[in-house]
Amino acid sequence: MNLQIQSETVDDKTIMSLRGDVDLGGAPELRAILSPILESDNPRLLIDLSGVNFMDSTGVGIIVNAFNRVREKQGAIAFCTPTPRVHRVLQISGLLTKLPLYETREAALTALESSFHAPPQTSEATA
Amino acid sequence: MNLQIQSETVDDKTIMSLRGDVDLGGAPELRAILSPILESDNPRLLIDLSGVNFMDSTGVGIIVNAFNRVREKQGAIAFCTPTPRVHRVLQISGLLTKLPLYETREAALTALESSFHAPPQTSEATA
Amino acid sequence: MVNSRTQKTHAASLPISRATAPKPKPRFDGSDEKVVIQIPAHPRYVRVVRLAAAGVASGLNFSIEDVEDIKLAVAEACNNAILHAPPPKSGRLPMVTITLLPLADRLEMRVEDEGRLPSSGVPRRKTTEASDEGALPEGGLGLLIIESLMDEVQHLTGMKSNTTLLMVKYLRAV
Amino acid sequence: MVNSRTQKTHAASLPISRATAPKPKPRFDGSDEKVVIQIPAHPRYVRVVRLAAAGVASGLNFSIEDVEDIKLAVAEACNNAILHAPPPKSGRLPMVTITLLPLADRLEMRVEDEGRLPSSGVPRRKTTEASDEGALPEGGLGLLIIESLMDEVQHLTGMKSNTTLLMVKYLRAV
Ligand SMILES: Nc1ncnc2c1ncn2[C@@H]1O[C@H](COP(=O)(O)OP(=O)(O)O)[C@@H](O)[C@H]1O
Ligand SMILES: Nc1ncnc2c1ncn2[C@@H]1O[C@H](COP(=O)(O)OP(=O)(O)O)[C@@H](O)[C@H]1O
Repeated sequence: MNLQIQSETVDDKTIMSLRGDVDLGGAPELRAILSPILESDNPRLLIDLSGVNFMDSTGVGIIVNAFNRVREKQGAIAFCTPTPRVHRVLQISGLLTKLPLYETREAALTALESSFHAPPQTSEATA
Repeated sequence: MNLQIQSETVDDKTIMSLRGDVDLGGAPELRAILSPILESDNPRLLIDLSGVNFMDSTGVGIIVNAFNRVREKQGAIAFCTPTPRVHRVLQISGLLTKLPLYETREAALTALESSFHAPPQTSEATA
Repeated sequence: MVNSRTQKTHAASLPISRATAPKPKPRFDGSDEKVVIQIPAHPRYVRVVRLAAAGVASGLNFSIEDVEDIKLAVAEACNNAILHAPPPKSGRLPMVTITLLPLADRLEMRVEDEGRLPSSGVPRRKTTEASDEGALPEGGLGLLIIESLMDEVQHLTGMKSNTTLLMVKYLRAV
Repeated sequence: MVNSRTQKTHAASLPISRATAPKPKPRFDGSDEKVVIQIPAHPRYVRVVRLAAAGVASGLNFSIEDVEDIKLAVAEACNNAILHAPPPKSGRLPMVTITLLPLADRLEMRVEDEGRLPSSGVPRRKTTEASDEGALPEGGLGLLIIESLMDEVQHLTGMKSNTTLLMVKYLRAV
């Protein structure tokens, strides 16, 4: 299924839900929708991955890019509810423990509230 | 999904459930499993189509052949719970009103009990 | 509703309803994007074609029902190509070639085998009526189904000893 | 469990572990059945290849997880082929050719494009470690993923100006 992106703003946070294929074909649209958020002053972003049935390295690259840019801007970012396929590709990419990824949307929102940038779990010691 | 055939005998009836693709590839197996039933003296057969996600003209041909042979033998045959795709291919083939096809397994079993061969709905007038 | 669809059926012998005269390869001009699939002439590969055709058709935004119809039509065409393919040469199955051409307003599909059509033409069934004895006809359904599902259907027999079935399905105006 | 799988990774530069020396086309002997798919070098056709590969792989009785891994690997290979394909010639996209060879104990997949590998070889990423500034690396993941998922991976560069990636996935003994 082609990538479908749904975006809503709650208080100061953007909650973006991805559905379908997060792949090379969907990349331009996803980058375009992320771009103004990532360029904003204090980006606070939750990306819900529960509808993603396929993600390739292009999709992983976009997620990592969003993480890096939000970090630069001292914003906050979290990802939630990965499907087994997303879990797998992040794991293979060695990113499972490096990204702020949460099992539930609630946990991700809580993390987003309590940090001005969401540190990756494993970097807490070095933060 | 490759064709999966499950068959059980209840009293004097054979209840056969088909799952997956009823197509050219699955035809030899289905014909082989049907053959002894259709050669028996007084075949009483229910074919449950609820698990069929694809049926092509080969599958339709096998169903029609079973119907014809049971009819010759004065047996009884019924089909039940067609998926939308099975419904569509039978309709296109002009067979929807000519085969003893029932919405529920119960209705098909009742029809099977009450007839020694299941007449197609439209041939009742000429029977 | 579905009865009205079957009225769109065109006889396989009718020329395609286009301004230009139908030629063996009327529409595959070079600028178009096509997907070509080659499978060994064996039933186990028909599903691969069905899946690929579904991918191309859903990319064109056909409805889910239309995508299913397209899968069935291409499967029937592959079945015929496989059933009428020449025997294996030195243990190697002949190939069936499927070309999928997604266009702005339609999907064109070609299924080409290495066999020949009967010189008498394609023997056709015109009916699914029961015989006098009440038996229903069991075969000859493949082309009937293809013609019910597709908007245009045509057999192309080239100079090479092969048979191509051309099928066209239009996107419905919304 | 999944960590143990990634240990199966082979470097792309390693020769395939076979008795005979690896040659550009080591395994496609004539008696084998192969499925060939050609797509225009455009991202919208990768899904068609994924679906077709899933059809061939599930026909070989790979597990559902393995089928998903095979889809991802072939998609990554197609992505690279598309990204590194030469520019369109007279408005026509170059083609990418995918060959799927189902064998008794394995699936072989080849993805061939009309582009060239960098003469310096493939620049590779060996790590997903964060930089000193804490930023995570964003690119160079494609081949890493392919090598994690497939049992054997090899770049073949033929005499023609094209690049072929050969990937092999074995069925697990049950
Ligand atoms: N690709 C083909 N090559 C040669 N003959 C074909 C081909 N497709 C169809 N035919 C001919 O058309 C007849 C009708 O085909 P079809 O409607 O699919 O019914 P059937 O169930 O008999 O195959 C076939 O029996 C065959 O003689
Ligand atoms: N089919 C190909 N043709 C030419 N170069 C390729 C091909 N596949 C990979 N490469 C080279 O290998 C590099 C690494 O590829 P990959 O691991 O997929 O990462 P990336 O995300 O940078 O594409 C690419 O940047 C490119 O230089």
